[in-house]
Amino acid sequence: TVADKVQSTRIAVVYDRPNKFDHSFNQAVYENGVVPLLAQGIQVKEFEPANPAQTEQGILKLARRGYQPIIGIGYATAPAIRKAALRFPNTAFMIVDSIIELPNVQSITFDEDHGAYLAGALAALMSKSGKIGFIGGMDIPLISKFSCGYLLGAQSINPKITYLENFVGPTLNAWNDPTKGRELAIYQYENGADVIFSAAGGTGLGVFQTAKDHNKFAIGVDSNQNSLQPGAVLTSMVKRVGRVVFEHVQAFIAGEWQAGPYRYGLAGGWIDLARDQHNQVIYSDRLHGEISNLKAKIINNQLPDIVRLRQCSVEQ
Amino acid sequence: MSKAIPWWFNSLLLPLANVGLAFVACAIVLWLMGIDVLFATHVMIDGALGSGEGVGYTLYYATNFIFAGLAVALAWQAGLFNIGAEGQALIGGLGISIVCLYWVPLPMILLFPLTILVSALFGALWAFIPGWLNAYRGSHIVITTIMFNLIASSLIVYLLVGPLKESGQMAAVSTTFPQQTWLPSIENMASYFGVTLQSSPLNISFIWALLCCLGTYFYLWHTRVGFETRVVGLNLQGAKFAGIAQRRIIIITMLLSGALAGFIGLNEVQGSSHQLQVEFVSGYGFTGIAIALMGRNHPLGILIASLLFGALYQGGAELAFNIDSVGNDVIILIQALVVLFCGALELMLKPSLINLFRFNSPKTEAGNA
Amino acid sequence: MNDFSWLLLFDAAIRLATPLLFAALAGMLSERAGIIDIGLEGKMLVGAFAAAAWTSISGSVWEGIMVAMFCSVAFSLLHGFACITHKGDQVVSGIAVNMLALAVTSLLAHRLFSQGGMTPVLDKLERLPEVAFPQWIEVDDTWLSQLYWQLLSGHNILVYVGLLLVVLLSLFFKYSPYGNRVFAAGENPKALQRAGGSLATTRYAAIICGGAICGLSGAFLSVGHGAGFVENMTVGKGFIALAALIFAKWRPVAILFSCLFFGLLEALAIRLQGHPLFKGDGMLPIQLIEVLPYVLTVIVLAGFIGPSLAPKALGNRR
Amino acid sequence: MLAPALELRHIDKSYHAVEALNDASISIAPGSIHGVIGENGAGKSSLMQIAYGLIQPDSGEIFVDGAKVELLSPLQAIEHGIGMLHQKASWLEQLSVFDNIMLAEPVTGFLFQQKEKAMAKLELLRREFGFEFSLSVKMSQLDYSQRQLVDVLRSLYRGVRVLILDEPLALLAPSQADYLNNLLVLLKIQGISVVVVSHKLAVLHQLCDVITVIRTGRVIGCIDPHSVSLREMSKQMVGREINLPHPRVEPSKNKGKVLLDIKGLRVHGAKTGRKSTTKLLLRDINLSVHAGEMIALVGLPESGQDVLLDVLAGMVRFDGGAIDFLQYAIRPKSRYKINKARDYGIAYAPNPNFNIGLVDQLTMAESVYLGYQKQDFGRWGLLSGRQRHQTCHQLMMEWNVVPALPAMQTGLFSGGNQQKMVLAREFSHQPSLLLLNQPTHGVDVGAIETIYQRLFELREQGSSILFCSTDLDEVMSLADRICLFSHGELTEIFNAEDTDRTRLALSVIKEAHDV
Ligand SMILES: Nc1ncnc2c1ncn2[C@@H]1O[C@H](COP(=O)(O)OP(=O)(O)OP(=O)(O)O)[C@@H](O)[C@H]1O
Ligand SMILES: Nc1ncnc2c1ncn2[C@@H]1O[C@H](COP(=O)(O)OP(=O)(O)OP(=O)(O)O)[C@@H](O)[C@H]1O
Ligand SMILES: [Mg+2]
Ligand SMILES: [Mg+2]
Repeated sequence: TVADKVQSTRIAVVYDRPNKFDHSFNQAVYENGVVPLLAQGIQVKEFEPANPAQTEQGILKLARRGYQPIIGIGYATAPAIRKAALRFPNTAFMIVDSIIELPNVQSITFDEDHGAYLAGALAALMSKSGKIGFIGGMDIPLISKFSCGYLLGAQSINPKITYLENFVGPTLNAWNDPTKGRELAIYQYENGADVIFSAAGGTGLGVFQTAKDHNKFAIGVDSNQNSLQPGAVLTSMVKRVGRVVFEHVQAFIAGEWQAGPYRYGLAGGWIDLARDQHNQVIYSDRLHGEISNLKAKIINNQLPDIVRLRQCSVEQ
Repeated sequence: MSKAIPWWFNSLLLPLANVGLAFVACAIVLWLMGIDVLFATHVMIDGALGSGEGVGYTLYYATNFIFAGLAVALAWQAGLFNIGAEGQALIGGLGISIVCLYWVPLPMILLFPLTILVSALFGALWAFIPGWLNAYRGSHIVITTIMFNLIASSLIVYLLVGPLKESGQMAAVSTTFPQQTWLPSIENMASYFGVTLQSSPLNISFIWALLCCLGTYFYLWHTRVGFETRVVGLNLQGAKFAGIAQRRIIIITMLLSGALAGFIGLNEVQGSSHQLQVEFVSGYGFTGIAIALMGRNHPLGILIASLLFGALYQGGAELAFNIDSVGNDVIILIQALVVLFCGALELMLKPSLINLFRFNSPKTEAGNA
Repeated sequence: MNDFSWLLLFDAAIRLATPLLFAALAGMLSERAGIIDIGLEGKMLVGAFAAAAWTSISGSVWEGIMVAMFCSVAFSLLHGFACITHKGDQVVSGIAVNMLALAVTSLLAHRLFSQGGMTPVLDKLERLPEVAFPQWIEVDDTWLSQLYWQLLSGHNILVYVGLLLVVLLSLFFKYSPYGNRVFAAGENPKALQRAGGSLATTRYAAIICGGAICGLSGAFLSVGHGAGFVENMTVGKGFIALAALIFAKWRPVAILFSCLFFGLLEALAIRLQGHPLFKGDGMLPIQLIEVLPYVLTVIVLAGFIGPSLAPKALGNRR
Repeated sequence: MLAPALELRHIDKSYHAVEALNDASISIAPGSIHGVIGENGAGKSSLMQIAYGLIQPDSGEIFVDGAKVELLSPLQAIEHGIGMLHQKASWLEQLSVFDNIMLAEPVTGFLFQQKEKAMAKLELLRREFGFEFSLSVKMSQLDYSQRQLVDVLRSLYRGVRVLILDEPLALLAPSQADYLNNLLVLLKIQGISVVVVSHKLAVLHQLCDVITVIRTGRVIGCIDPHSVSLREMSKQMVGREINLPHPRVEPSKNKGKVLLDIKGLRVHGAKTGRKSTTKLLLRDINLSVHAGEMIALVGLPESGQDVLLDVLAGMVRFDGGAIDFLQYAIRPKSRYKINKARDYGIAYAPNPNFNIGLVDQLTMAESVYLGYQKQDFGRWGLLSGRQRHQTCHQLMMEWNVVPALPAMQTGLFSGGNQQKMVLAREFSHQPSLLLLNQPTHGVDVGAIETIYQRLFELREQGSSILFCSTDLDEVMSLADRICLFSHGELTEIFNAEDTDRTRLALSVIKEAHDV
């Protein structure tokens, strides 16, 4: 029966660095994925590796101990998942944000660029100065995908928009450096930007704070970060990773689990711009209406520059 | 009357007592956090040493520490504080990746020496510039090596999002190397001889690390250049009197130190992950400083300290894996306590132990500054 | 780059230099007394955490500052206990301090606030105020006014405290007998002891003061310039401060300039990222700008600074 | 009877392998001048450092003015009125004399007020004792003996009642001897007791009221110099007869060919600051040295004699003139360095005060290769540990170095024994030209006898020896010819037979006042 199945299901979640409470990606998995699963009575083994070797060791051990499915959160876990999947062909694996073409792996990716497109459009709608900013953690493909969509979105509203782009740095510290985030934000605001999209994990805190201090706006990423500086965080481009994880585990329990690539986008709200009590005032109904229109266009493939937008993810 | 201090006091009893003290401190911390100390101890020890896999991982981590520790210690012997093992290792790994990605058709018996050579060359190159600047321009090695760490990191990111990028990847990693370039793991080597071992990333570079220990010892204490290196490190006046070409020694030492650091890439890149990742060094270079100094800058000491730390890493990983309330911060805390008690406070117990055994001791010398 | 402004550049440089300045001054006190201070990073982190944590609990940022200094001093004392009292290796002890600080701050942050290693975000009143200068000069477009209002006025209070400290410390080393004593402890401890001074007392005093100053450095990050603590938020600034300290050859005023130099390079790199040369396809990679501060540092160091002579007894265990 | 000003009773002190002091007792009467003699490594310095609180005894008691005290640090010793001048002392060269003196002075009251008061008091003391340096000048500008006097001044400022002088060699130099005499008299008038540790037995014999003899860590007795002869004193100390002053080494009979020829040698001083006017350290030196000749270089400190040795050894570059040694032509442009010198067969034992001939942290077995690593490490640069150990042990036995432990750290040997090792090393390479700077500084009389004997043997084999010494007795016992230096010039060359000690001393001092 289903209840038995739930009882006997032991799944494992392997988080990305820095940790599961990063107010961002990992936390989304925890709050909207792991917590409901636990509530359901499913055993969830959580694992936060400290270095790549540990990731691999841990995932192999999880596989050996019979956890199923084993869910790797974030591209950093991909090499280890691939190795484990090869060695344990009868165990189900899931990888988020990366594609592994193996018969026992589900690869889950998101159309971040579409969300970023909406964020860009919103930023352009909000911007009085005709300047918007983007702060990325490291200059890696994933972040380029964000920035690409964001710029296109903004240009769709205001073709002459000025675009400022900064990256935090070349080491893992880039995701964890609010001081630098603040400095970058100050630079962009001082140069006239009035909305900044921060795709840099914990570094974003510095960006939000600066937005608040300068009475400007910032846009959060991955999780709903609206509450971090209410009134300054215009919206957050949320990626409902947690829900995806939850749904996929449900499918697994129901015996409907299928390997292969899964792609989630705006349709179904897997990627969205968050609107709640913290930002309802600034992210007004009018704006919300416009963004919803745009969203519908993307979903229905009616966007004039859809070709260019597609290239954002192809290019990478 | 009291007895003279026997040899085993300083080289066995005291270190063991320090390790013991460190574990007591760790136990107290765990207990304060409401963790079952006995169970935790069991998990750690069993995890690090209780299974073939555990031992494999312990030795695998130890390999990195040996290379890093030797690199730091060698430079230290010449009075150079090389904080740059981190960057030198990165560049060494880069060299290996280039060989493995573009130079495949070689049998392992040739490829391994080649990658050893290339990682040494690349690591040495990265240490050469700070070394040269120190020797000829007087630039302080601490600053230049810190800067070169950061530069190395940027360089690797640049290459990994550009020329070496694997298509379709969201992360900054290179393409996985072809399988024939992977270093043979100890597991595979053993199975060749009919012995089955549990799987772990432990590979042949561990043996190379042991050889490096031996080589470093021999170099420092039995060759002329090694002797000159130590004199330069101890006393510049003395070095001048002895007619030692100080600049030459500085450069040679930094080259060797960088080469040793570069070998970390053998274990990590060619031996374990089989692809170049941005952060594959993940702090080994810095931990190497502690390893080197805890091992008193002596290869044997470094070997022991590396094994201790390898066990700590692996045991810690097991602990974090098996006990949910133990996170990585707890593991770092345990490591910190070990560094503190076995390294920084290594002499704390000495007076009381001397008293305990009623050994004849020189009283503390207030004056000998 | 069209809106490039020198004033804003220097403004940013000052902001970026301040945490380095405090840490480097702290390191100077300790290293002048002969104690290598690799632990700056850790003490900064402790200061940052303590300031943010206490402020968010008590609501008083001034108390937070005191607690930050206090906690940072506690770590200094640990360092001193290991390498002054027990004559342990100073570098190892410093590394232990760094590791311990990283672990303890993140552990406490998780346990106290359950916000994933962060303290709650502090609002404006819970942060150190910015100081506006008196209206001596009218606000207009003249360069003098701009200089006064943009560059000099309106910084966080700790910026001015840092400048004051530079002055105090250089006076201390120039004129005070205690300054000579600290100098002697790092240069020739034997002479100090033979003259009847206590090496241990001198060194402890120096590292305690250093600890307090280093606490301010962390506090600037979390309750001055920033608004809360994030795990490992110092991200290597302690080591950059160490570099700045060596760069300045362990002299207070030179430290001010070397920190400004580092701050300026970083501010410049931020601004260059927006430069057309570095945008779009086929242009120079962004990583080139990221390394610019580091490369320039090495070039300046090799080209203009010359050999740096550390305090002679730096690192001596006895 | 008055209680002794300072008394140490039954002091034991051992280092890991070495028993430095064994039941040693010494008692310093108030207002007396007390000598302490003993062989190298006898434990004199250890005893004195215990009295100054620098090191703590394993057991034993210390009394000041009859009251038992505990001296855990120099500060406590200073508070009890004990002051000490260390032989291998070092100072903060970058600070002024005043700052050096006030280094550890407790701060009372306002800074400037205190400074003014202290200045006044020090100025008074300085005048009273006739010290000729200014208080505001930088320490680095004073010469060695003046620096030692700065320490004396500090002790006086702090109200010293027992002043320990551990081998104040510079002060004991002939040119300063009168000065020291006056100083001691002045101190005595003030009721200050003085303890002098030295190997200059003759000087002690003259100055002291009583002399304590230490041998291998034990006090073997007190001597009243008025009733005991110098020869008897040295016998007590070494345990065998020693002729004092050391008898003249036989002058060389057959002068060989010219080995070393120096013509018009000129050395500029290092550029100091921005001033481009550099002092000439050596000007226009002409000297030829024959094989089998022993030549002394004398003069007041810093007159250029040390520089000449350094130039010949390749430690300092010269700017003009020519040096011809054997078949080698050495010119300012030829890259002449100390390894070249060693290749040519020139050996150099630097001034032991400067502590550069050995590396303290190496073991003695390694220190023995310092400078000769090229020659001694084999073709592949390898040398086995055992071989090193044996070579070193053999040298230790030959030169009577105690303790004869090659594995012991160099820095732990007593100063005199370190110097013996330096000489042993340089001699063992059979140099054609041997350069010595203060070869017997801090070396005991017994060892001096051996050293002289070795020098004699080396010379007999046809090597030449050039040495600097402030000890004119030594110069008279050793030299064939004596070169007098003054302000960087070689002013006069004496034939040893044609002069005597008094005349020499007069010339040295005269030169100084002439210019
Ligand atoms: N810290 C130490 N460790 C080991 N041995 C020591 C130490 N200090 C001194 N010694 C030894 O103690 C003995 C006494 O040394 P001390 O310096 O007192 O001799 P000394 O009488 O002053 O000799 P010298 O005339 O050469 O100065 C020597 O054998 C010396 O090697
Ligand atoms: N830091 C030290 N550790 C161990 N032994 C030392 C140390 N410093 C000095 N010694 C030993 O203690 C003794 C006294 O050393 P010090 O530097 O006071 O020389 P000194 O006694 O003034 O000169 P000399 O030994 O030539 O008479 C020496 O024998 C030396 O070997
Ligand atoms: Mg002595
Ligand atoms: Mg001595």
